Amino acid sequence: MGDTTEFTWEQWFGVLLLAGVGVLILDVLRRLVVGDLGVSTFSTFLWRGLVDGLIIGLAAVGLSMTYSILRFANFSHGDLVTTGAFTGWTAAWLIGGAGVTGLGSRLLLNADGSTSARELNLHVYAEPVAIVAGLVIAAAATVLVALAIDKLVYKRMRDAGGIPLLIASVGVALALRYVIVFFYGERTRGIVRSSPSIDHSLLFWTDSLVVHELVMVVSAVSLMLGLHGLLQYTKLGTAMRAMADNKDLALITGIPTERVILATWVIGAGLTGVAGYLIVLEQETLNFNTGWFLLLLIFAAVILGGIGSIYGAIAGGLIIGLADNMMLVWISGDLTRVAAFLLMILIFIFRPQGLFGGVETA
Amino acid sequence: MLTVDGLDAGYGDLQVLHDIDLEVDSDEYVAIVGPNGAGKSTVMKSVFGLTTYMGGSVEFQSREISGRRPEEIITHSIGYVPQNDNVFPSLSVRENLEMGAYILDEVPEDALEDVFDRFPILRERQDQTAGSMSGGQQQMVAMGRALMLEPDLLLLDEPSAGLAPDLVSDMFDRVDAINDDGTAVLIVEQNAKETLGRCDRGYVLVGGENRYEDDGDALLGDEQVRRDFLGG
Amino acid sequence: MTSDDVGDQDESRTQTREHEASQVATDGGTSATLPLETDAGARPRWQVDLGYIVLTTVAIYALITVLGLLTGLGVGGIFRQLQTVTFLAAAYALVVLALNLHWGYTGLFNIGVAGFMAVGAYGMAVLTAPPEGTTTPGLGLPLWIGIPFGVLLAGLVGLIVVLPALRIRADYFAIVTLAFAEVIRLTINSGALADFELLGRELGTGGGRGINFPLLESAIPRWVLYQGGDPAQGANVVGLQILTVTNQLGIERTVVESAVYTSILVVLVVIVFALLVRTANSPFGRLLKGIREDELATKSLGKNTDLVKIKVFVLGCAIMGLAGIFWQGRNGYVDPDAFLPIITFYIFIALIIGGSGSNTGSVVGALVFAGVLFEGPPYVQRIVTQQVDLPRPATVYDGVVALGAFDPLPLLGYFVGQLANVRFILFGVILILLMIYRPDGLLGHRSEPASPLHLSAEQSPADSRSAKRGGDDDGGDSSGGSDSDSDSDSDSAGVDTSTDNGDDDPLDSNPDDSTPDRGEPDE
Amino acid sequence: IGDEEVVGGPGEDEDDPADVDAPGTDPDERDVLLGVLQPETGDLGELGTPIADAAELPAIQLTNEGSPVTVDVQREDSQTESEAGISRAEDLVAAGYPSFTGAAASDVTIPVAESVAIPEQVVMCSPASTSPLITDLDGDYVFRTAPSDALQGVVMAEVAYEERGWETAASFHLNDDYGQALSEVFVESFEELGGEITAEVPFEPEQPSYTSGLEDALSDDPDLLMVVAFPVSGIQLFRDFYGEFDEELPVMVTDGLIEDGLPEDVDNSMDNVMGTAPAADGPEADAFADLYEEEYGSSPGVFNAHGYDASAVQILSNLRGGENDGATISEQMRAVTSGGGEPVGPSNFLEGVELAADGEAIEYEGASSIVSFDENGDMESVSYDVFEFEDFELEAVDRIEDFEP
Amino acid sequence: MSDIELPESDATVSTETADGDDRPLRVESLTKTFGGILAVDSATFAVERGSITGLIGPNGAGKSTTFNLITGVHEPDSGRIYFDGEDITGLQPHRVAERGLVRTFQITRELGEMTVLENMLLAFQNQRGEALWRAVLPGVRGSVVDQERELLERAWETLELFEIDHLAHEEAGTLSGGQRKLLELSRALLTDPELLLLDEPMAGVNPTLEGKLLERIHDLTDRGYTFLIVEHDMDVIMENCERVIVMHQGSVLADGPPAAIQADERVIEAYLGGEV
Ligand SMILES: Nc1ncnc2c1ncn2[C@@H]1O[C@H](COP(=O)(O)OP(=O)(O)OP(=O)(O)O)[C@@H](O)[C@H]1O
Ligand SMILES: Nc1ncnc2c1ncn2[C@@H]1O[C@H](COP(=O)(O)OP(=O)(O)OP(=O)(O)O)[C@@H](O)[C@H]1O
Ligand SMILES: [Mg+2]
Ligand SMILES: [Mg+2]
Repeated sequence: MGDTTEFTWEQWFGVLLLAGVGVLILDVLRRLVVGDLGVSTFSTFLWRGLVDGLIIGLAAVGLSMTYSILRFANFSHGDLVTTGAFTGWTAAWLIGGAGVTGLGSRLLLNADGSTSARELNLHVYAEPVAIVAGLVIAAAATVLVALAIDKLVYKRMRDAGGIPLLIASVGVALALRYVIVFFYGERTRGIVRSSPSIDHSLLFWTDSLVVHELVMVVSAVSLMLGLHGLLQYTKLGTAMRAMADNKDLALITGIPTERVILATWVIGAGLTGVAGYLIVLEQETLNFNTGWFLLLLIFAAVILGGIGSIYGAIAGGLIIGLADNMMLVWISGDLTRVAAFLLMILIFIFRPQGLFGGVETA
Repeated sequence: MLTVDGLDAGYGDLQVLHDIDLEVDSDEYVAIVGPNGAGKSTVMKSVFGLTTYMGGSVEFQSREISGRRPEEIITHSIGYVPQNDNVFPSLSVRENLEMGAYILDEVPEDALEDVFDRFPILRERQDQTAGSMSGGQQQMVAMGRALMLEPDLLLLDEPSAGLAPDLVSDMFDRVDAINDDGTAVLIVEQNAKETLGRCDRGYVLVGGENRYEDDGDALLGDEQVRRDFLGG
Repeated sequence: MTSDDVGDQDESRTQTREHEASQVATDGGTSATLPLETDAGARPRWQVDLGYIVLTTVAIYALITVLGLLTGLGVGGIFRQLQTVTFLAAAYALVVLALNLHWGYTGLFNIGVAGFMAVGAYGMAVLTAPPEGTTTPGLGLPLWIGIPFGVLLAGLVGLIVVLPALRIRADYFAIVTLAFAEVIRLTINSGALADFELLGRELGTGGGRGINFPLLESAIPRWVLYQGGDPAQGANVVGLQILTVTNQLGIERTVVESAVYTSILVVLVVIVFALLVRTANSPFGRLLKGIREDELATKSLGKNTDLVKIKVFVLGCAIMGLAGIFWQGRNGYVDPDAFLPIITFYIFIALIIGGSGSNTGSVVGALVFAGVLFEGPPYVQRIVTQQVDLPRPATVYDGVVALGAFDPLPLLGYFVGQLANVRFILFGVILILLMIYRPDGLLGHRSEPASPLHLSAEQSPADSRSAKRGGDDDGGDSSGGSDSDSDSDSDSAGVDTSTDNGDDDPLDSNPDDSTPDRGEPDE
Repeated sequence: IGDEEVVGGPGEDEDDPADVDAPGTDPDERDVLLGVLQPETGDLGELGTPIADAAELPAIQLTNEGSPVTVDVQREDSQTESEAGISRAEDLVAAGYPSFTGAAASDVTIPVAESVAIPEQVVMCSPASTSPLITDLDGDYVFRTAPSDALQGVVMAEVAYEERGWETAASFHLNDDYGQALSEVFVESFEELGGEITAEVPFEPEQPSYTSGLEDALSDDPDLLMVVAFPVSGIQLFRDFYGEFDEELPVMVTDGLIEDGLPEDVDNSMDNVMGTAPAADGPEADAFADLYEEEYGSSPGVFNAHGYDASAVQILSNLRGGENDGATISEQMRAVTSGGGEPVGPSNFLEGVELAADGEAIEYEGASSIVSFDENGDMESVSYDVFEFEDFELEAVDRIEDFEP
Repeated sequence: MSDIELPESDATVSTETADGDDRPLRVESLTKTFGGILAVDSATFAVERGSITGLIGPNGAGKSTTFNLITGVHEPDSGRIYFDGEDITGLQPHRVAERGLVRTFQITRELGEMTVLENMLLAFQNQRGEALWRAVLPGVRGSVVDQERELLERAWETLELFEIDHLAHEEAGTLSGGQRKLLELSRALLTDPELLLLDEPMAGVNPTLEGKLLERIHDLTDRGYTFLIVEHDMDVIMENCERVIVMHQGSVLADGPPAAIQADERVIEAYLGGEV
């Protein structure tokens, strides 16, 4: 009796959507066979879509976590990404470039344009210590910044609803971003040397792997898996979710809510800082807007995946990244973002709670 | 153990409790009854600093806790089942129960088993999210969570509401047993006859003020109390 | 003691509490900034609200005047400044009101405001841009077609957005609207629709180049001032009056035109404001609040919430479109960059400053945002740069190093050089402080009950009975000021109901008669 | 230059602009008012600040050199936003400034012109707006010392097809008015010359990567990649380019990417990249550069000379016209630049100012170009430099002089 | 199973309606699963006009879910719901309510930031001012105001009856647990329904007040209102209901007069426990 095969209209819509995606995939195959679409072009789009998706996803995980646990959409998240990037790379430049160039321009990541990553010869092989140290500092500094902000701002409005917090976070975003500008200036800079690459014969479409990209991808995936484990299988993770559900109840149940909030910021901001750092390692350039420009994509990923779901954030990021790149097969570059957003909206029609909404993955 | 003396409290600018006196000795079983909106739940919340403190004193185990922030008051020696919003809806049933024993390093398996034995449906549904349980089942989850530790004082705000009759009497038996084991109990109930019949002492709260205080049976016997508050 | 007594006691307690509560409210911070609150109970609500708006306007005008004088502006200059601020404030107020309808009242978290403004402005621009002689040709239709078209188009796009978004809740709804706004902006910006041919006529969005269209700021005032909208044909009746006066005052014609344009916008704001206040203070407004609070509960009371949401969303979007038209109408030019998402945030900030859920707050917020936050900082910067002349090192580092040599000037110079950026830091900090200390907006937590009656002054018939019966019992403290005020204020409620037959059984009084008949659908 | 056909003074029928009424100014009587409206923050903040500095320079120069003339300069920040730009322009008008140097971005310049300068009859002279759309605006109040992109696109096509002999090209351009306009003109001219465009791919600024876009643009193996971008996206773009694509492929960039430090930031010598940029090719370019360096301690950047010229011309017009009045200045703008008379420039600006104050005929010869406005307020002719990157250095290899479309 | 497909124009339905219809609500083979959980399992029952019918059963028996299915909050997997002889299966909640079938929620859903009075006023059906144009246009607004006065009067009466009139201007979110129940109930009454589904209306309500409310409910049934009440308080059920339906594990276990139910072995075992 329970096994009725009736579909609700949303499900029909979902089927339709999947069918649409299926048709597109078939069309890609057709084009590959016919020769409309070069294999290398296709593989570039695909690979780049995956990498962009991981970049977005990685940056999105921290937001998804603080979003669901602290219950507000943190618009300063993008600038925490930027904070991580600037602090981490400042550390890397200080360590990696010691003795090479003046302290002033290293400290401010070449704000005066008098040196360069080339002069410092900064890349993973040449300066592994500096790069790893930078990574650690990125996490630590971002955590400190986040905690300071929490203490100064959010802590004073713990009981305010999500919207006042959201607006306050817009204020934080502005302040943070322009503090960075105040010190580092507005110029875009190359931060590391071009990545070395490894020759191989593993993948059919390319015979060399970009090491920095590889580092980003591998760390991103392992970080996200690790975080999922942490939240899913530890008491702290459960306590975090409990607090997200009902803070007062958590309090009277004996969950130390302030400590949980602290832990949330530590993990969330740490991850965010690392994300910023790794994104820059892959992109190789940095600008005070780096995080802010990602923010809309990050939000799209988080919400598409379902707020609070780690897998969701990754899936959301990948969908956005892939759509943004793959759509080039059919449409012009100025409309791919439009297509990605429209796809997202369509997905909401049959999954109003996001892809993984309701299914708690973390 | 718990002494409330001349407590004034409320929400924001609004004073709800006026000069409330109340006492619970260790291993005592005390009930609060009264009309809707009398301030019964507010008394309980005030113990946890969840209301706006306006005057008077609250002492727990000889420690003054009035006017403190909830974080400072919380000890693992008070268990509390609030009246509304008393489960974590997106956590599974099992996780809800585990949260009850958060302060312990490990989940006390025997206590958990005990709860599961008491409410078998919870064992069956331990992986279902609490928010999707029926009203009564949620009430069981909330009770179960409070029982995960053996607190020195147990605050119960209308624990019988929404429970099926067999579970209601079961619940009362269980509370008796807990009380016999040395846990002090402060209970708010609209099921006043049953409660007053079992408790040591009872308070009648009206309009945020103490109205009567007596032995449970005495209150139950009082004609006026019966008519005004216990439904004849 | 009888149960009746218990009840009475309970009531008097409540009254006392209310009285105390209102006292605290009046003595609190609100009254310090906005003294009108003290006798809020005594005046009709609209007077109080108008008072707030007038007060804010006066304060902002005063501020601008003072700042203007400080930077050495003459009377004419200050008049221009005030006109600019008024224009901006009115333009903001129009959108903020629309957003308040969406978010403040109905809880529709629309963060795609910029997109709907874009639709309105572009709809108008494409229709009215001259068909020849510009890089982006339009249809060259008159404004009276172009403007309504833009408004309708914005409403229509609102409909398209809200239909799929009906089932989506708060945050998800927000991202959908934001995504739509970006879709709109990116589509306009793309080359795809930049120019195309439709029925043999060239037109398009112009892509990143944008569109030049007739400058509304002069075209519309000219219709008001001159015969046939053409200055060459001389002034019309209205124009004659205005122009004679302004001529005598020696005010330039362009300034008069701008002022007329701004006035028209202000009139629009007043109309929309009145409309929305009426909407809010009505059973329809109640539906909106109900949807905001709990849609399922509202549905279960037999309300077609979907339909209401559609209506409200479309209406709000149309108003946003109108605002977009008048806003860009001052430029005679639109391009996609005028509709970046940050614009939406500005509008949200304005709404929140005033206090969401309140139409009065919306207008106050718009005034403060445009007057203080938007126009204020440049003055400060101007004053500072007029006064000091400092070295300008390239980086902070140089400044700090100089500090080591006990020379603070380079650091200070760097700071001043960075003032433009520092302003954003300040902007952020102000926002944060506002949220911490005044989260309900400048007007504080306002309750504007959704009813055509002055609901919060309505009194229970039982109360009035008991007040008459036993005023002494209650004592002085419980018959609070608000009660007596409302007595004089709401003539009917108390009287009407006290004509009841003393029947204690209210539901006896024919439920079928006293409610509108179900069988006779009202819409 | 000074061609009778083209130039028509505002509302006058005279053929020679120098005949314009020139009451002159007694320097003791009044200050010359000049506004500067540049983006000191926002997207073009980095570009705008030095331009604003340069635009302020003539006034500073007069003070430093002890001229009796005082120029009161008010600097305003347009924030690279049209709303702020209009408001700041309104502020200038309110404070009585009859003319100003600005704005920079076309999407600010156009609204400011339409909404403030033209209706209020205030002269504006943009040193950096290159959009072809500005040509359409009222040539009596909207001037620019910057060349229209309509020219640069043509120059690029000619250099690419005729000089270098590349026959197929792909355009990869920023998706805004700058990129769209340049790409459009380039594509049109390139095809007109006989070349073939294999792809036209627009891109959004500041994206995580440009690899896919580049792949899309290059999938048909063109001889040349034409890139329109600013460093803020350009560094990333070239990083991605060198990461994945053929390092030898010739790339041509526009003035937006002609920047000394670019190869360092890209971490590549960029030997395959060349580009064009409007030349600061005025007769007095060096004099200006010296002045600038002396005052600000660094060498001038893009459009800085144009900024100086724009301000200088307005100051001269103001003095010669004798009033702080937009219409008067508008009349003088062509008179002081192409009316014959004593040549004036950065090197003898003090002298020029005095001549103008006396109502004498002068002809301004600028730092950026000869400076001569056509009937649209555009430059009558401009020169372009052709640059090549080589071994991390930027080198001017050629100059296309006095290019006229 | 085949009982998924019930003929739309069931003969019995039409005859019953023609008969003057003494059973406004009929539920047939209603089934609903959540994931793997069978919450309602082909439940079939009917409610008589002008009666108070009790719906009881152990926690998790599917009572609230049945309410949710009837009122369109959830859509049933299979089965049919008839109201006044018409098939209302799968209708939107507001359509169901418009027809006069209104429910209260077990876990109350007050509109927190609206005052109690606003909550009440929202409940009335077919208010003139709910049409946007009437709410706004100057000419017609008079009638809206007039109606509002009438409604207000009735709202006050009901508030008094439920002894929460002193809270009229409080925001509903600040009410105590019991007060919320009262608000929920009084709001539902104001929709002027034909049939009311009450989900544990008395849980948390003071017994004295409870007595008064029950009196009122009886009065209303005398006037033709029909009630279906979920309640765990057996005294309330047995003393006030004409008929009692017992659900167990999603399906209807028993259906009959209180006395019979109390005596039913299966019911005692499944639900009443040792109590009776
Ligand atoms: N959304 C849901 N998702 C999963 N299971 C659900 C959901 N809603 C209800 N259930 C399950 O369906 C069963 C019936 O629930 P229902 O709320 O109808 O019970 P009830 O009879 O009202 O019980 P109570 O007397 O405790 O209120 C329960 O086992 C419950 O756990
Ligand atoms: N959060 C709140 N903010 C403001 N007032 C509140 C709040 N919570 C409760 N009140 C008010 O305080 C009074 C007492 O509420 P309380 O919840 O203590 O009553 P109670 O005795 O528990 O009633 P019940 O039996 O109905 O649960 C009520 O009048 C209620 O309106
Ligand atoms: Mg209570
Ligand atoms: Mg239930």
